[in-house]
Amino acid sequence: MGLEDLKHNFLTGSLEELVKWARRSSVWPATFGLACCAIEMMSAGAADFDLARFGMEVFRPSPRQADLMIVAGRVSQKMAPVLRQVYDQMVEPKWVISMGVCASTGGMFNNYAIVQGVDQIVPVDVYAPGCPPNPQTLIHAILTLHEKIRLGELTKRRPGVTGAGIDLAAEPAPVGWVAPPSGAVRLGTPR
Amino acid sequence: MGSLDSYLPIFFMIVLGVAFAALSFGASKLLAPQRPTSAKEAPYECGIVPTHEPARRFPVRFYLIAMIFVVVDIEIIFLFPWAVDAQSLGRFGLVEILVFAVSVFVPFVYLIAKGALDWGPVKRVRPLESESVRTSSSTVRRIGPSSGEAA
Amino acid sequence: MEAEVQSAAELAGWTGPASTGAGGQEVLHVTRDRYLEVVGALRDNGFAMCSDLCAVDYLRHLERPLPEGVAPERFEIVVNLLSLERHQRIRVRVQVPEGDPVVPTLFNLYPGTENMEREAFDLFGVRFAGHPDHTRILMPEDWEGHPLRKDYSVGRVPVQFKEAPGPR
Amino acid sequence: MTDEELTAETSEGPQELQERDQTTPVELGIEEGSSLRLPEALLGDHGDIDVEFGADETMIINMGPQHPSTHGVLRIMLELEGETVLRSKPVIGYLHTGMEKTGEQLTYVQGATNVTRMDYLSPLHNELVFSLAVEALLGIDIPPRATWIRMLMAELNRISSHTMWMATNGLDLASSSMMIYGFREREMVLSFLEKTTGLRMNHDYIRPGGVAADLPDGWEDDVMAIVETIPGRVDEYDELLTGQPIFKERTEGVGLISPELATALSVTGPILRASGVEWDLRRAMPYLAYDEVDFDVIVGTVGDTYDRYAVRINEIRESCRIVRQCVEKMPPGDYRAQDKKVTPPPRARIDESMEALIHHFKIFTRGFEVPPGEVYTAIESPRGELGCYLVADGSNKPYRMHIRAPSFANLQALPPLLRGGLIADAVAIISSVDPVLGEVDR
Repeated sequence: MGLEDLKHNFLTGSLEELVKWARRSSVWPATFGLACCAIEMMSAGAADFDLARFGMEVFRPSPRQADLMIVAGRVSQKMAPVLRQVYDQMVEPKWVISMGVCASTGGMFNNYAIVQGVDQIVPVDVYAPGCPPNPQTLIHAILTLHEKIRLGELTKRRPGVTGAGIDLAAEPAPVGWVAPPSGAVRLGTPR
Repeated sequence: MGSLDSYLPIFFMIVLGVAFAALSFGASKLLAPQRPTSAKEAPYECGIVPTHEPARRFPVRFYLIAMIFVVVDIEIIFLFPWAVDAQSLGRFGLVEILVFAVSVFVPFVYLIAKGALDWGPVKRVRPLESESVRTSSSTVRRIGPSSGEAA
Repeated sequence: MEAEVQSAAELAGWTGPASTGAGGQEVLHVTRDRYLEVVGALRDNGFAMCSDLCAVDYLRHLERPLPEGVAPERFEIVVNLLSLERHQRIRVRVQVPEGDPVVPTLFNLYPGTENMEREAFDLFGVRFAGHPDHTRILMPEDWEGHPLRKDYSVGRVPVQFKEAPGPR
Repeated sequence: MTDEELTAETSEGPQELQERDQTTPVELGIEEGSSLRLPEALLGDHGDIDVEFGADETMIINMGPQHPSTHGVLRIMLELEGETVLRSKPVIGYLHTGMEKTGEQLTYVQGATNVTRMDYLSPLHNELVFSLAVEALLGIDIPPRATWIRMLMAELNRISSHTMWMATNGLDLASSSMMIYGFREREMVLSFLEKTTGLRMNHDYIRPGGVAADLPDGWEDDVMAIVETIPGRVDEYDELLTGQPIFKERTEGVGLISPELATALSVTGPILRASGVEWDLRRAMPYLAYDEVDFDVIVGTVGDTYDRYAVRINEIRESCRIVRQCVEKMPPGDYRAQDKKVTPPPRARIDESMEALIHHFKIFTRGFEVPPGEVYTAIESPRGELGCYLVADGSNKPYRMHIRAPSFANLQALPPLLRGGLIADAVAIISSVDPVLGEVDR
């Protein structure tokens, strides 16, 4: 019954802007550090690159208090269900940054052990390239996500009027990039 | 009305408190998307779906700690009214509150003496009690190239 | 430091084939039945730490350089022992036939090998008789097959590029 | 997705810690012994932990893969009686990347890129051990300048790895200012590594046959700048942590390990040295040019978490001493072996001579062939003995490349260390073992 169900009109416009501004300027990441990218994520969080400038200074370990899951590192077959479970336990609105090529497409490990791209498990909003992406690249990805939240719309649009960005009702499909296979399936270990 | 307006600040404090609480709950109910799923209700165990639900029987020490807390907490609540007009109560008030505080403090000391609070690790080994001041350079020895066995 | 470094073979009383790997390291090629006895003897003679235990699948490289008198088998267990006093390393290699890939466990001599043996079982399928906790360690529990075997495919996902004209 | 399927997804069955009543008496005996996973022969002091507990009195809980203080995706199943840890079992494999299988698909020239992603806190050490193994098999020797450059970079990597450990250890023991200081120092070292190798991590700088590129000119003052400021900063950490009563209360007497137990569990590195065993591969079995450099091996006395902290903080100072001597004694000359078969020709000569172009092309596509044989080389990484067992079958790809990861063995010492401590001590002990899950799961 929240704001999402109201029809978009002039009254909800400014309230929407306020809510989107509030959401994007205090996105708290969940510590989901897996491999080498996690070290770069920590360096981004530390003093030199300082994610706190973007309202993300605290990495919440529990998914209940996190809005953004940065998948930092290679996702192994054994880790896939755990990743999906943590994603499910995160509270809406939630976003996913797939940090590094191993998370985005399996990277250099095209073998039996690595899930070739985390978008097979969770819908991904922003892909950060690099192996590991240095902190500037990660901050660029975070700013892209902020941009995406700013352009996205909150209230329902009349069918046909598709504002750029995410429609929270459906699984968020990224804009412009090749959309990942929709309906992220629950990945058990392959038979 | 004279005596009533001295209660005005307290009244505003209550109104402000309730308003703030109502605003935050209302805003989150209104603005946050409500999509409850079974996973969100499940207990969070570091990403693992727990196979067996958490143990029902908690060790008794947890309750002990809770009881000690309740006793000391009530003592603080009694201090509030005394603190409001401590000036007018004067010396008599002071002695009275001291007696009350001592009467709560004595059982607390007894509890500590009985070891209710220190249920620390059983296997904690207290090494070298004598040389208690260990620094990062005193607790290590250095083996230079000469004294070491030449390979 | 004692003057001459006895060769590990005499320490272990092993008279069978021995060779020296690259870098001048001593290697004993032990048969499966005398495996525990030799490693035990080495352990009593100062080889206090077993630094590494790994398995190798020689399916596609059977005719490898082996001293005479050693029948090359498909699997091979390589144990690296280390003596802290003598600063000496020794490698014990045991041939394990493909038919019954079973080797006695070193757990009672070197408890450090417990996880290493579980990994060798998990990735190669070599069983360790008498191991206290004989389960997989790296792969998910319901994983079929042993990935590091040479006949196990790499599991590459063919990479499709939009314009790539198909596999050449 | 019914609940059973949901549970089945993340449960690892027999790999997990079983309930008390489902554990066989033998297994329980091993686990109940004062140190887990140890046969009776090596049982140390039993500690006064009463062992008979009813089935439902204890609670088995997951300190799981996604946990702020398990340094990556390590999952430890703890059996608790209130706050005291009775039994524990690390469940690993959540970062298994099949690197040893990938290693068999890459040529020797490309092998370093795969190996360097195992221990991502000291990537240069992985490349070093792989390159030493390949060179031992090839039988080539590299020019002295390459050896000294390798030693300089490896020690700088040790400094960055230990400052990273100081940071995360401080954060685990609730001193977040230590986290900020630690990363500030690490950035200094990383900026020099980026300047030399081109990348902050996963450098692929140390390759079989020498190093990828010479040191940038003016590198002496960069390195001297690092080596002059870091000891001063380490004294700051000393002041911040060593005398602090809270830090001492959290670490003194916690996670004790005896030298025999450490050796039996094949634990190496700062944990082994902290327990009193003088074993540092740089001193005992010197590789590169460590015998021409004088430094102290730091050995602890008690063997608890406080000693491991003291060993690591002093090792940073020793590494600074080694780096200082590397700067003084850096020999001139070429930075990689001039053997045409193994190392590519310098970039400039490619435009001039056709033969150089052919060699360059051949090395970077087919790589070089290594004669059949097997070798085990080991170096002292910040976490312990990092070994590489390489089997070559004469082709241009390694037949079998097994990396002996120090953290894999050190993790086995966790159950005996955790036993009898509080959960808060478990956090301190896991951080003092300093596991890097990239190299544990490979």
